[in-house]
Amino acid sequence: MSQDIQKIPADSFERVHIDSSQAERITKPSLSFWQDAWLRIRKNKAAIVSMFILLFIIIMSFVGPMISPHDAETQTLTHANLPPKVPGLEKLGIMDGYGTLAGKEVDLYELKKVDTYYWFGTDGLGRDMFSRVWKGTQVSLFIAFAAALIDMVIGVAYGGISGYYGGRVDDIMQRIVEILIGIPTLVIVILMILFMEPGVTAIIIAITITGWIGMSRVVRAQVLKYKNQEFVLASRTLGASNGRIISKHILPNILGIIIINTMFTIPGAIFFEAFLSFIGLGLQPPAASLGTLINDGNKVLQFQPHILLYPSLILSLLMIAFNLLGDGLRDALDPKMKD
Amino acid sequence: MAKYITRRVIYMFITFFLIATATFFLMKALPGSPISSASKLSPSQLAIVEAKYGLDEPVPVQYGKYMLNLAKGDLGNSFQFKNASVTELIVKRLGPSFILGSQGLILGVTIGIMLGMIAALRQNTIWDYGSTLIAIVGISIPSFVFATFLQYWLGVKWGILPVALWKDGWLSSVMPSIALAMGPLATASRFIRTEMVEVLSSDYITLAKSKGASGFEVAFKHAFRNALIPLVTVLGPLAAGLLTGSLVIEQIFAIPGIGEQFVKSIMSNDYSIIMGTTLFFSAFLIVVIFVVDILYGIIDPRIRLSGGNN
Amino acid sequence: ACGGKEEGSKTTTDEKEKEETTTPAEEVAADEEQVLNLNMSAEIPTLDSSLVTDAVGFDILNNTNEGLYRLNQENVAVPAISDGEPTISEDGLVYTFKLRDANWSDGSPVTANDFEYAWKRAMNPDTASEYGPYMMSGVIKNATAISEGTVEYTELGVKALDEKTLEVTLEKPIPYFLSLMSFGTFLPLKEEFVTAQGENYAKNSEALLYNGPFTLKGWDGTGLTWQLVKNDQYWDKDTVKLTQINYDVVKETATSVNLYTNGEKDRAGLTGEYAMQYANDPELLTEADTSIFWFKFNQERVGKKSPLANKNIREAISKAFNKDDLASVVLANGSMPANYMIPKDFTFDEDGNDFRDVNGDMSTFNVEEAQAAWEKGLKELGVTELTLEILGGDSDLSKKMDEYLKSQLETNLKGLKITLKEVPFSVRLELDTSQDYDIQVAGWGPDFQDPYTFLSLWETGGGNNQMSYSNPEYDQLLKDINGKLALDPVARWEAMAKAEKIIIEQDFAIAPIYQRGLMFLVKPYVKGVVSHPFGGDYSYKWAYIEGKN
Amino acid sequence: MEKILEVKDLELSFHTFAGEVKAIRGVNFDLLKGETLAIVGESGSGKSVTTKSIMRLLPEHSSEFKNGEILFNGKDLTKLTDKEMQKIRGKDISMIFQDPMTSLNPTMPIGKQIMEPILKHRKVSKSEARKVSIDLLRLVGMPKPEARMKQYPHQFSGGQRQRIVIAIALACNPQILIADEPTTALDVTIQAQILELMKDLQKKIDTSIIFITHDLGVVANVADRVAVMYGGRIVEIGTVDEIFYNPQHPYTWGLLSSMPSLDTAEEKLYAIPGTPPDLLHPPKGDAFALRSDYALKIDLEEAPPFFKISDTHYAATWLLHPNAPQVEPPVAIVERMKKYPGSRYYEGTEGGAY
Amino acid sequence: MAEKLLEIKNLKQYFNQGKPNEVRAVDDVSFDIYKGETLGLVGESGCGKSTTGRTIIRLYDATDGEVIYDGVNVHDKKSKKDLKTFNQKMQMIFQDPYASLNPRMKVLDIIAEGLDIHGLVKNPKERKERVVELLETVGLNREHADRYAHEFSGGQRQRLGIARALAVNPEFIIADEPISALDVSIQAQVVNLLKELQKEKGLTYLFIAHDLSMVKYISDRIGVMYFGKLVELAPAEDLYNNPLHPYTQSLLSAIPLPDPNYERTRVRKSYDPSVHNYQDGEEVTMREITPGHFVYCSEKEYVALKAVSSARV
Ligand SMILES: Nc1ncnc2c1ncn2[C@@H]1O[C@H](COP(=O)(O)OP(=O)(O)OP(=O)(O)O)[C@@H](O)[C@H]1O
Ligand SMILES: Nc1ncnc2c1ncn2[C@@H]1O[C@H](COP(=O)(O)OP(=O)(O)OP(=O)(O)O)[C@@H](O)[C@H]1O
Ligand SMILES: [Mg+2]
Ligand SMILES: [Mg+2]
Repeated sequence: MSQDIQKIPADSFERVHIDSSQAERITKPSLSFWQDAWLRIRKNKAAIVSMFILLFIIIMSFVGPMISPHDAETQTLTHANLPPKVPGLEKLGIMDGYGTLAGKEVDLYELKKVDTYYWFGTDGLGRDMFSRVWKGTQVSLFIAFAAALIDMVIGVAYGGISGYYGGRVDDIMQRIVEILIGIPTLVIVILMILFMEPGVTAIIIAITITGWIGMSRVVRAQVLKYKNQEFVLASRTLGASNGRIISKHILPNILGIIIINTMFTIPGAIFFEAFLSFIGLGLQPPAASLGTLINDGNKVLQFQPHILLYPSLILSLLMIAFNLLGDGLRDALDPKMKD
Repeated sequence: MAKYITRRVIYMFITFFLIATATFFLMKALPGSPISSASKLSPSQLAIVEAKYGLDEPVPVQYGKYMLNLAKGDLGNSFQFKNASVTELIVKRLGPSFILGSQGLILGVTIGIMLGMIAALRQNTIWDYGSTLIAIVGISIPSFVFATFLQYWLGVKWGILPVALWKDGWLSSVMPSIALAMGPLATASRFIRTEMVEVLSSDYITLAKSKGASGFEVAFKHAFRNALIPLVTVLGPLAAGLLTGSLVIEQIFAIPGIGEQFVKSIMSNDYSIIMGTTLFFSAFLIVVIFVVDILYGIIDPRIRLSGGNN
Repeated sequence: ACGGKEEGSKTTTDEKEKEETTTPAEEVAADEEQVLNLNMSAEIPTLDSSLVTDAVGFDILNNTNEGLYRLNQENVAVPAISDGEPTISEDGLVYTFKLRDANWSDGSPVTANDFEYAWKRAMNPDTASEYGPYMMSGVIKNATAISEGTVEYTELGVKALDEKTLEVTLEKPIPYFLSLMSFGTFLPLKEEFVTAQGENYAKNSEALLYNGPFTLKGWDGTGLTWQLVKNDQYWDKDTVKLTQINYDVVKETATSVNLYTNGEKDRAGLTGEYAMQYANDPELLTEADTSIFWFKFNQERVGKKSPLANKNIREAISKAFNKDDLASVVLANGSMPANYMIPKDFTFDEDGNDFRDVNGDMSTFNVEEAQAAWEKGLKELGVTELTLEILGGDSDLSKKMDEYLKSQLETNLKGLKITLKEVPFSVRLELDTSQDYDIQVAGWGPDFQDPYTFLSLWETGGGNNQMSYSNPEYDQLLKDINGKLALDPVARWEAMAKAEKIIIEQDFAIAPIYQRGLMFLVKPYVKGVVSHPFGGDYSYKWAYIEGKN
Repeated sequence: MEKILEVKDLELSFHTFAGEVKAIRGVNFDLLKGETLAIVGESGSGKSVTTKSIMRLLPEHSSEFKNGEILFNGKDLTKLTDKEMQKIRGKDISMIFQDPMTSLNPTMPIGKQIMEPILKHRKVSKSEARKVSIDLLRLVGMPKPEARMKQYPHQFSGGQRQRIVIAIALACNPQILIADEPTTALDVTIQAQILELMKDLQKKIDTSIIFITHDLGVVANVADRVAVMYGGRIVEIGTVDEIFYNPQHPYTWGLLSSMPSLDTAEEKLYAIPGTPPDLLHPPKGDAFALRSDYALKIDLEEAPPFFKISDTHYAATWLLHPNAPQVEPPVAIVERMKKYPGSRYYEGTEGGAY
Repeated sequence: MAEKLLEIKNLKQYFNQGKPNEVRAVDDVSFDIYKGETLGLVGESGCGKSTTGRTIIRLYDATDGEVIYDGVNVHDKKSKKDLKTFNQKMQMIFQDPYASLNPRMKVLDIIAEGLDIHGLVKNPKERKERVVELLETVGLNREHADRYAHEFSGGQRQRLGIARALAVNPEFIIADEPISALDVSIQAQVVNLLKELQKEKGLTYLFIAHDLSMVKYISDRIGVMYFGKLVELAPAEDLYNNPLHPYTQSLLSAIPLPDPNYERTRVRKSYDPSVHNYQDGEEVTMREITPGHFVYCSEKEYVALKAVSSARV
């Protein structure tokens, strides 16, 4: 080493002037919060896969009924209770139209002289399960998104007002929430459904009737945290109005958490709808949702598993995907986890 | 502390009163009549039957009477069970529901905590993914589907456990408890995992490690209790969630519980039972939330003492 | 002392066990345990015979108690507590029953007063019985007046002449009166016991008395489980072979099938979904029920004339759906397509001919006729499209059926749009009462063994009409059937046939859909269970187990 | 004096979401028995990582030892198993952290927390351990220690909590005590108490202390020797007087002169421009060059080696190369140097140059 | 040092007033701030420094007392417009460089917020130019305008905070521990900048800190707070050389300085509030001992202090 040092040419020791503004340079590319979050999310394989699954399911829920040769409503009683049969796959011995009849394995398509294919089989009224499952998915997703949206709007507004205005307002609003929490959600939901005309709207309203409380609490806590952050105080010393502070400073910062929370509300709503179907308070036929389909399928689980299988599969996929995506978003959007 | 408890108790009563009022009027607004053979009766006969249940009086009077009776602990008579009072009915049905609910909760939360701990301690390993998977499956399969599966496989196919009915003592409660446990299991494991990961990265855990504590000691002596605190806060909602489960699970396993009865009374417009059960559920939930809050203070010394100082 | 006591009690149980194993009764069927295990689909709401209104209650009462008459294995009402046929006055109004020697389960005799007390109790407004006035009005003397509150209930036309003689006075001659006597509402009650129990009466199996083939055990008033145990005080106890029937309430079909498969239960009701799988199963049993389901066409919705007031529209709808497919594929539970209102296998004339065979099919599925009527109807209404609501039940089965009917009607009748409204039974009743529906899927099960139980529904202004149907000719026929033709069976029979034709074929007031069938899995060793078209569903008096081991 | 700890060519990286963070890029120093070595340097320069790597407390899944050894009494700590390491932690080497508010377990009584290492490392009974704990609390100046054993951390003030943490660290009379910014979160008055306490205790149990801090005042107060870190390296190390009165590295100059002393009167403080280096992509050569007014051409190409100034004083800057031009340090530094006998600006009379 | 810019009279700020957890964060504090000066405020954590600053700028409504700015009481009820002009004249720089910049906004928008609120620019181009100008004032440059706060180091962020405050051309700036969270090597950047700006724009500062050497360096006068009270107020040099209140003495003696020789000899004094031994009814207020040097004391102490300091002089 010391020899090396001696060998260094003398001109290396010339002084150089370094532009100090150079030192202020930021080498990293400029990334907004969302771009950054996206980069993080992208590294989370589970979240990305979930996102694709969700995208696929959402697209299929619209496209599915169209690409099937059969539509969701037509009843062909002669084709009732057929197991799935898919061209191509049938040769592999799966989805080949075989099913149990009176305890025996038979080709039901042959038996019933059906020469078309039902990819997911048919139900007891001879309707194409493929179309029905996707239609049902569409309905379930609609219910879930609508419920989540309403939860979000009410929850954010309530929590926001309570947290932002604080003091007496907060006191009163929180006392109300304290009381609402004591109400068994399920019971109220069931009563509400009985009270209203049954249908999609009733279910959505019922789900949202207490659903927003969780969101409002999260939002309130966040608002309480942010409203005393120094950047908000700075804005106030600049003379910013409440509106400006809320829209420019608080909302953008809690948006992440709102989104995460919504991500977990959606599967909850889908699930709840399924539960309502089981106790007979679900949708009115012929409208079908994943819940009603699963409920129908659950009855014939032992011998026509396909009726349960596909809607449950999609329900599970939705649940898993929303949960994993929610987790991914939490990791990506929650500043606590930043390195 | 005493002041806090008094305040809470007052809220509990207000909540209960509001719920009772709301359910009462909601019930009155519900379509349909609780008298199942109404179509067979002549108007005069119908009037007699309605009078028997006090349905002939103006609604405010009915409300007043109901509230008075409620204060005495009398929930009225059932329309379905013509010889049973609602209070009796609830008391008789309480046992199985309570056993299933508490077993389900304990089982679910215990296993959930274990899974969550494993996942957090073995972060990003196959253990973590495995327990996450179990948790997700737990929340993504509807409990009625899960119960049907259990019944068919464990009961009919393998004959390990009774298929249904409330007859074989504790054995009868095993399958339904497992089915009920799935929800709490999932919630608990996810909660504990998140919380554990966070606690494990905190300063006092580093300090514990720097004292020479082993991984096991760190996890159980130091991290565990702290990670448990937030879980306690969701115990209330979890317990309430079990009611949801009990509705379907009791029906599937033909267990004489409250949930099962509730669904039936809804379908037959049995006002008194719906009201009685709703109030019972509410009271239960209110008390559970209260107990959980107290428990929270016991587990977390910071809460306990600040409560005591005030 | 303590230890001695324990030992003592132990020996007693040992002795008991020994005794039991050597009872002569056990020896009779030593190789077969005469125990039946059954599922019920609902709890027992009450066993107070004045208050019972539901199938489960009537079913249990039918096996634990006995009235003047009982339906026998051929479903013919035969004397039970009544010692032989009663004497009937010339004008058919006064029946005098002699009672046989029979005991209550507490060993006391069943007396004529028990009947008088029970019937009057059912009419007593304090009892607030629903079925009492319903079954007795127009039948027993003064019943109608009592239920309207103009006469005291003590004036009811029933009187114990002595311990063993009961005199019943009717309001008018009732041809099917004796079959009524097998109905649960007319069971006797022991006054002394009921009054002694007071509030507590019928609260549980101990607070009841039994005079039938079995006594009830282990029922706590609301529970999901109970047992019937052979009644040693029953007068005909030698006929009864079963020693015990174990009941459990299981509401989920899947669960009850699983219990059956597992051998824990000897019978399981099936829903249509299971039909295909058990189609060739020797244990599958299909049984016709006497309930009929139909479309009620509401001609005046909430005071406003509805399109269904048009006969052609009603005719079109009546003929526009395939009942055969509905019964065999959609319901698939043993139900039969119904082109009639009076069920099959329900009532028979003097020669044993089924009413059904006499009156034949009406209003069958026929798309051409339906469409022709539809065109005509639409023209008369001056519209090209119609939207009608079908009001139905909320059970899974009725939902599925409604879906099918909707699709059938919409396919076969151009311009018809059907909306479905599915509500719980109680709500449907309310909508029915307020006539707030277009088409209702409703059904009726008979309360006594006579076509009149169905025909009387459509009387102008009747409590069950609720669809503004009115036809004077029909009303007149009804009056005759229960009036001047009461004692002329043949003419009466013809009149009833004519009435059915008016409702279904002439006026299309209702459109029959199906006659309910029931499907069961029953273990082959279960023998001699009798099912009944009305009243209690089953009798186990003659049932026994054979070949189980 | 005896070397108790030697850190040789330590290199360590973190694998993060954004890539490899080369947090430690060749650190060498040793610790003598009974001395206090202060490590100063700006945030992110690697002070904590260095000490945590001695304790092996870095997250296992994301950190990686790339090179070097850490010899504790001749044993290489990097090679020990977890079990062996657990025996050393808390017993031979213990640690105090920056934030007294978060470094105690909130749900465990403090008595239990103090007893934990005692029960773990000394073979004593519970009651014995309790007695030792109470003595420790008394030692760190906690009033009524018996009564306070059962209390929870939130019932103590910040200063008291830090005393408890110190008590825990001292429980087994460790040979080395690592204090990572133990007073940063505290008030000046409490800071002063804690510093005095630590010095007292050191005298009593004769442990060696590694003291990490930002605060040069604190360094001046506690340290025997000082190591200055920058960008994952030690850039200068020497006795406290050498570093404060005869600093050689431009970064040390910057540090010292950016702090006004009570009699600083110049209009403008000397400020180091710019921002610390990004360890994800560490610059070539001398990491400080880009912010230095004294940069040489070679700084941008090659990292400087340590040049010896005295037996105890080394600095890694090309300015010390014989071929390098003579530069004038900032005024404040010259002022300081004037007071130091060893420096070239020495104005006093006590002896001459080297 | 003639003109009073700000008079603080008997300012009180109680939190949770009337409740068991009442905190008297600022308890009857009075002082003046002169145009163009820097008034330093020191004291231990939680003594009410920040609260004083925040109450002055109306982030909190004062429990009692007056803040008179240019002859107008700031805490009076005012029209929106008056408030706006006031907001423009008085600005604040915050302690935490991480929490004081909105992480979801670009630097451009952060700095321009004041411009937008007060309508100081007419179009986006002017807005951008003004922001760039401000950035350059604090030693940053044009390209930083499009970045997000989290991309900056602590020192840079603090300078952004200053730029934001400067955007509205304030006269008076409250700097609440603007350097406490910064690295030593970076602190000087900020302090130099503040000094420079003061000279250029004639700004007045209330500089809150607990790092006494820095406070002394930057301030003309210094106030010492203890438990919500101002206990001593004096010109900087005077306070350091001749601290009169025992708390001030204790505080000064506790500060370690980067000078090993000094450290070896420094002796710490501790403060025991009971030395005052105030009697009931004794009036304890700020009293001027020597010109411009105020101490919170009783009449008795005043006499003693006066004697000591005159002896010194
Ligand atoms: N767990 C970790 N994962 C990734 N990078 C880390 C981790 N811990 C520290 N670093 C990085 O290593 C470098 C050195 O960090 P270190 O904590 O040693 O700094 P420090 O000198 O102690 O600073 P401070 O004065 O702020 O405590 C920093 O760039 C930091 O970002
Ligand atoms: N919003 C608030 N509600 C209740 N108490 C408060 C509030 N803000 C501050 N306090 C209390 O007022 C007292 C003074 O706080 P302040 O923040 O002014 O102190 P400080 O001197 O700035 O301290 P530091 O040096 O820690 O910043 C403290 O005891 C604090 O807990
Ligand atoms: Mg550090
Ligand atoms: Mg402050």
